[in-house]
Amino acid sequence: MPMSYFIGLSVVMFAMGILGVLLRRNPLVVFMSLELMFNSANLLFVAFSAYHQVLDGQLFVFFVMTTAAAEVAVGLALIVAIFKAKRTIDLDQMSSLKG
Amino acid sequence: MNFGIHPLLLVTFFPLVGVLVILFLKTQQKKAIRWTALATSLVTFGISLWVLAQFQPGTAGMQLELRVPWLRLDGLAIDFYLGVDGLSILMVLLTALLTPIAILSTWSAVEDRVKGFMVFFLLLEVGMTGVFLALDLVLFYVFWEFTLIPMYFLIGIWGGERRIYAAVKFFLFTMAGSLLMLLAILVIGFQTGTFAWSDLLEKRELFAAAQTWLFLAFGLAFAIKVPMFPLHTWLPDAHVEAPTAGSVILAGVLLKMGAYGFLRFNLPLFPDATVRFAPYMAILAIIGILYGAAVSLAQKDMKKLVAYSSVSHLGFVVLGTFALTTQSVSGSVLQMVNHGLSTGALFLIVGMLYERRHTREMSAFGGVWKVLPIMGALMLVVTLSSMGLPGLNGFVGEFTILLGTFGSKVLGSPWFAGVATLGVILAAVYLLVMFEKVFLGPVKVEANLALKDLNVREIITLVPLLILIFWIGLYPQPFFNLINPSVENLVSMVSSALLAAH
Amino acid sequence: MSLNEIASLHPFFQLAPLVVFLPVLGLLINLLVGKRLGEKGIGAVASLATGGAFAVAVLLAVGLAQVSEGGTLTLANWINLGDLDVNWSFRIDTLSVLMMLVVSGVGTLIHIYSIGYMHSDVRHNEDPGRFRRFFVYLNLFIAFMMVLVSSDNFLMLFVGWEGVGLCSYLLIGFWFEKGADGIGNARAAKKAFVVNRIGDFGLLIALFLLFYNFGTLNFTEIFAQAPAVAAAAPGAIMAITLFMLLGVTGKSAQLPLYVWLPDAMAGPTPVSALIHAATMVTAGVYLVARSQALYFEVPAAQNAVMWVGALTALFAATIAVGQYDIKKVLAYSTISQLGFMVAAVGMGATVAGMFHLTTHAFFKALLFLGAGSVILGVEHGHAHAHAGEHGHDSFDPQDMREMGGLRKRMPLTFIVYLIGALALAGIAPLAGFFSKDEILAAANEKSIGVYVLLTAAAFLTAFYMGRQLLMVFFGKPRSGASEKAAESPLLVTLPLVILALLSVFGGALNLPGSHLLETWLEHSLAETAPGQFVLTVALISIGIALLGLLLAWLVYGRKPIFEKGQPDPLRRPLNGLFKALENKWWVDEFYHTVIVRPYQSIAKFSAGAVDQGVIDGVVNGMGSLVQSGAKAWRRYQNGYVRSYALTIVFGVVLVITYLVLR
Amino acid sequence: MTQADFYSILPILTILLWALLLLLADLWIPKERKSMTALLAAIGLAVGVGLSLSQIGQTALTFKGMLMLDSFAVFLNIIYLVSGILAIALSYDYLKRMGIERGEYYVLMMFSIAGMMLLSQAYNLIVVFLAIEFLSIPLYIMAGFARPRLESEEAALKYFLLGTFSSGFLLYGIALIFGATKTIGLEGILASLNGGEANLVLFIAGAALMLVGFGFKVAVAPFHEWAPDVYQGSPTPASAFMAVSVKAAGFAVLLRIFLTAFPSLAQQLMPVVWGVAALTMVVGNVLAINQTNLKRLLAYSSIAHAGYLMMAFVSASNPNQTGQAVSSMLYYLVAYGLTTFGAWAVVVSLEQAEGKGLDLDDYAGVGQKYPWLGAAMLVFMLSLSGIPLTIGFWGKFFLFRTTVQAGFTGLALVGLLTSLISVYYYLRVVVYMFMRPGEPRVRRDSWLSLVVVGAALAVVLLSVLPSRLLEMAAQAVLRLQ
Repeated sequence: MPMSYFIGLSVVMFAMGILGVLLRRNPLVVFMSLELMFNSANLLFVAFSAYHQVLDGQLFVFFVMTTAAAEVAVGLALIVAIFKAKRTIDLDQMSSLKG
Repeated sequence: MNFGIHPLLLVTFFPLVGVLVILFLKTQQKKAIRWTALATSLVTFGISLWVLAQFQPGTAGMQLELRVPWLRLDGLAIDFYLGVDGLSILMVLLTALLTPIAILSTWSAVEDRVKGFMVFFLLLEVGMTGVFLALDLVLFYVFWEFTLIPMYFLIGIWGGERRIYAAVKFFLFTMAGSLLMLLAILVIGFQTGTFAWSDLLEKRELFAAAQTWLFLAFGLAFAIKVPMFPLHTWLPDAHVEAPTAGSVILAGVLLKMGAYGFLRFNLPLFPDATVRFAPYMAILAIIGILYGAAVSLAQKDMKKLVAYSSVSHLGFVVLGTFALTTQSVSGSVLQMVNHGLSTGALFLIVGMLYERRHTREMSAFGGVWKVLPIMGALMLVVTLSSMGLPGLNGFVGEFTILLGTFGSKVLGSPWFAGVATLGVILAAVYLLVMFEKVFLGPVKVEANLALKDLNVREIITLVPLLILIFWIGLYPQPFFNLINPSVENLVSMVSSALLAAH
Repeated sequence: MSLNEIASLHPFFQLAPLVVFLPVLGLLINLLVGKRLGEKGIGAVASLATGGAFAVAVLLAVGLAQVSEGGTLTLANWINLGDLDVNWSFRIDTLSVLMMLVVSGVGTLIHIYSIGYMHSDVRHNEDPGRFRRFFVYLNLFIAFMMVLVSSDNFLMLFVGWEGVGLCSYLLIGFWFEKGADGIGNARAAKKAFVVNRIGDFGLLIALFLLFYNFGTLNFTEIFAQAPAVAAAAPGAIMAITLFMLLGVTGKSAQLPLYVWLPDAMAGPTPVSALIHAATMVTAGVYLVARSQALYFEVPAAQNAVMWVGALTALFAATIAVGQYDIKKVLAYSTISQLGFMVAAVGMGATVAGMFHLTTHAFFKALLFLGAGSVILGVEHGHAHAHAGEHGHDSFDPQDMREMGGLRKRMPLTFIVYLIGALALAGIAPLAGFFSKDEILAAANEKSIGVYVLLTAAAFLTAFYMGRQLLMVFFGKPRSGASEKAAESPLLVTLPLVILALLSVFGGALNLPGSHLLETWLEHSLAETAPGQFVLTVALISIGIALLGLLLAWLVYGRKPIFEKGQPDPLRRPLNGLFKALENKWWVDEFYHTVIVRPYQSIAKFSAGAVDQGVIDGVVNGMGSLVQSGAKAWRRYQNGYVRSYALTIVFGVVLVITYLVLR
Repeated sequence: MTQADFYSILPILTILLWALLLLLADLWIPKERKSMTALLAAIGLAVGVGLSLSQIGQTALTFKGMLMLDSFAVFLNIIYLVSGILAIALSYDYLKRMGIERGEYYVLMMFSIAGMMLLSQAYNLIVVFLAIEFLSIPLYIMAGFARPRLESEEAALKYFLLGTFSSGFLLYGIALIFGATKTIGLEGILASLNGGEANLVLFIAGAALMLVGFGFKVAVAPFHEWAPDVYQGSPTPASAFMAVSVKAAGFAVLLRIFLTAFPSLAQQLMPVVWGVAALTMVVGNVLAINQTNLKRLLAYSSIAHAGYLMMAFVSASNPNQTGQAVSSMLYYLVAYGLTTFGAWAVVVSLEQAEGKGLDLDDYAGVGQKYPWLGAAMLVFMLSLSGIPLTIGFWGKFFLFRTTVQAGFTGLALVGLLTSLISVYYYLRVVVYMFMRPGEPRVRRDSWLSLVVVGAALAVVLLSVLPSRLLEMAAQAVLRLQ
């Protein structure tokens, strides 16, 4: 398969991730969208790694996966904390700071 | 005589000694604070006289130079560079003279937060003296900007009702100009590798190509400060709101910084642009003269009137500067002093009236000469000086400016001086109207009958100014002897550009 | 020349600076210790100072009689700036010394007169403290006048020129809380100063032109170069002389700037006599006489001066006919007579002009002082007639309609006044006849038009003086005040008598045949046309004068007039014309509408709409623009995470698009 | 791992280990003695400063080219460490006052600092990514540290979501660059670019996306919108820490990557950076003028200053000016950092519980009642607006000088005009403090006062003798190219 297919798929994934972030109000879904963005990058890494015959890219993916996990941990903790205080996790309710 | 410290360094920074002492005094010790401030400023005045004693009147170049490297880094050379010549010596003396007078005028006018007031006032003196002595562009800029801060506080804290608006307007206006000047300074520094005035004179070919823009950038900063029409609207607001002492210094010294800036930097550094822009500057100056005079006439508030009259008077100074003849430029320098003296005195007297009646509306007065004979007489002298009556200082300045402008080759037409001379008529109109509305006629307001005439302290504040008003008016030659060599040098420097242009 | 050099010419010459310094000394003494001297002391110091100046002037004249070329004494280097080199010098020549003599001579008499006059005036106006101030001003005036006439260059002349203007301002506004609405006097003073400044503007421009065409402001150097410069740049000389003329019209109250002088009568009467009749207002005449060398180069300018003078002479004379204020009549008469002088110097009849200047100083001072005496008498009478009454009424001690019959109550004043009036009317052999005749003779030769104008003016002069005499001194008293009027004290009348004598014999100065003044002045003046005496002219002039007096008697002398609001007898026959005269041809109103009002409107408009509206509006507008921009922009910072993310995406798209499309 | 490798990360390791040990030790420190933790953390950072100082003048490429130790990195490391110490001085009393005193706070801060230090030494895109995440995640937590307060939690969530979002772009950018150059080491990338083997389209797209990622961290427009909200919601000392350190770290990595690895790209990216810089200066300054909440105001001010720093980044695209641009940026960072810390310290001392005491109105009368505090704040405000006799003036002076010399006079003009706007709102603070009467309530704490006075003195004194610091900044650059 030509490289452009991989790039194309990855771009579509990335765009879907962005749209998810922009359109969804549930932070859990937004998390997933963010993961989608990360994974589109991962896809690119892996594809390029294979294409260029260098391992750096695949190596990178491991690191990305771990950091993503760490981020999700923090994020979920935040959501729990907010839910405890506010009884809602609607993102659009989180707009008291503005101007 | 030598105190082991360079005289210019001493005259610039001596007020800091007073600041230090005042900082250690308690807020409640108002008397001690006042006396310390007064004593400091008087000593500074003494030092300025000592500088004058060391000054060689016949020399055109810089004297008593002090030049220490301040910052040296790859391609960057900033000096701590002070020096005095005929253009600045009188400005330094004026600053040193007006400061104690202004301080004395606050004796009973400022009761609130005296400590801060005096600290700011002495800091202001440091800044102003520094501006007149600094010969490194960066150092000049530092002092230039530094003067803003104390003045800002003087207006903002001790001012009238709309003081905050006035203070901020003052600050922003001046900043607007000086930021562009900073840009120009950077460009010059980049193109020559130095900021020192004397080096720049030699290397001015290096930035000759950019002269137009540099001239405009410097010019804007100075024009705002002067202030030239139509950049003047900060001035009435600042004056009306400022405390008396602030107005005295503002009109007496701060405005001169702009006119001085033209003379010190614009003319010698950008001679071609100067010659090119001279007619436009002159036109603006003339508009300022006539416009300021007309607007003054319509004012109801005395301070505002005097403030607009400054626009008119400083118009003469700028006109003389850009006429670029020996007479007109010398006249401009002298007129700067004159304006400092007479407008300073006007503000002092207006302040004294204000202290007595807590209003500056002219309609609240009328006929007070009868009640206040001494003040009336002094006001008369000052008013006449301001309108340029022969025998008093204002005439000497205005006459030499107009005479020089009339034959100016740079402007190339006697019309400039001709139209500007109309300002002499208009000045008589608005000043006499003010004098009439306040001092002449019958006493109409009951409260004015009980006014007390000047006390000894108030007379002492005015007398030095009056002495100089008469001295310069009757025998100006000693002053011209100080100014003229440097001016001739400057004019010949710029005229060579004019010759080259033709 | 230094002090030693000038002393070697003639020892008296070194005294010249005293003509300025004595009055200055006098004013300083009065200023510093005057309070302790008392009125007598103050008056004595001031009079002595001026008298001393007169003595010095006499000595200078003596010196000049021997060394007729005179000399120039340089006191100090005043301004030396590039090419501009101006000294404070005293020019001692016959012209300047003549002026000094007139100024200090008449001045001394008026000083003495003022001691008595002001004594009662300050009491009448309820501020005795101002007695000292008056004499300080008066001495200051003498000093400035001396600077004016003794200068050897145009700049110092200008210093004196404006200085006397200042004194005029101060003295017109001497009772600054009096006059119409309490502010009338102050307004009059301001008007005088401002109008004079307009003239000074012209003089200043003339100075600039002189400097750039001659390279100096020194009289001697300029006059020496005049022909050469005139050949090279005739336009320049033309401009110089015409701008100078503007200065002259200001100071010497000629058309169109004469308007300040009638108002200047607000000053105390001695001031009107000294400044606004005898001396200051003649400065313009002196200037033209002094600059004769320049005027000779441009006949057109000469004509302009001549016509201005002649027109003024007639114009002012017409107005004088319609006035009721005793001093206003004299004021317009002064303008008219100044017109004669200006016309004379314009014709080149400089000697005649100076001659008339001198004699006019005598008889007009006499008339004013006499009028002052009348006013004092009437005020005195008013005080007696209304003794015990309180509150200020609208009584005007200067209104001739309230006078009448004073001949009997103030006989001495009447006699001297009569002499003055006849001298002014030009009745031979009084002083005015000779000097006026000389002018008319010159005019007759130069231009018939001017001659006619001046003769007509002379006729009117006789007429309004006759009118005044009749209204004031003849008939029956028309008010309680004039009924109770009393003769003035000796201190007031003594100077009157001296002036009366001078008015009688002043003509001797330049009698046809002797030409004393002419031989005196020819040392200073470039050309002096030999004085003419044309018999026909003289006869016509006397005839016309008598005719004028006769007509006055016909109108005002035969039956009682001004009984209870009755209008002026001329009102009916002249109708609208007389109304115009009464209202001074509405010139003041015209100026008010055309110049004062528009300027005030411009000022208001500039201060309001332009300054606060446009200029400050732009400044503040920029401020509020940023402010409102900030406010609007803040709405995009809406607190929604998704919107923030959208902005980021937006930025990304922008960046990528730019990079791709580039 | 060689000894050189070890030595090059010694300060980082120390901080990390110290932080871990502190996390443990904190368990035994009683709740009312948490100042102990603060002190220990500060000591740890001070040790880090000492170790970093010992690295001055050294240059070493370690870990097989993954890390770079040079004076640039050392200079920045010291900035992070010192700002950490200052932040602790600000936090110690603040946390107690707000009732959120927990030991983890300091530990998190130390982790974050370790991440920043790693970032400044990173010479490989993996390290860059990891370091960025490493410094960010603790900050997300710190932002939400005033936990029961909703504002704090909201700030944390916003920061977290948007931070991760921007990390996505960064990551994608890195992936593209990897695709374009076959490598993720900076040296390799440079070689590949110079060798002309790289796919330029991919590369430029990748670089742009990376720029977005970093742009978010330093809060330049249009990636700035999180900053005001987060700075306002977070505990104030944490905001101060973010405003200074994160900004410095972001700029450090920007310089490092874009100047070391992508110099040939500078010309192509320059217009973008130009636009970003101008937009940032405008947005930051204009939006600040109506703010009444001091924290928010300072947040916008920090955005504006990011714009100024971007200016240096623009200038650096001129190869003749790169060195000067970098040194002036470093100088500006120091000037800005010092001043900003001072200003935030003043904010801390006026802040009351429940987010009170942050409004401009609460500052009325400070100048009169607490003249020294007022004077200090005055100095900070003047310094932030770039008025002479403050270090901020020199910062702007050098920055504008570089910009002018690099030929970007137009940008300098934008900078000057916007700094005129900035004068307005900085002065507004001064107006409230000195020209309006009021009864301000000020918290006195010796550490806080020390920071305020020390910063004020430094701001003024360093301006009188500006050379030394500038020389240091200049030396820090030498190894960069």
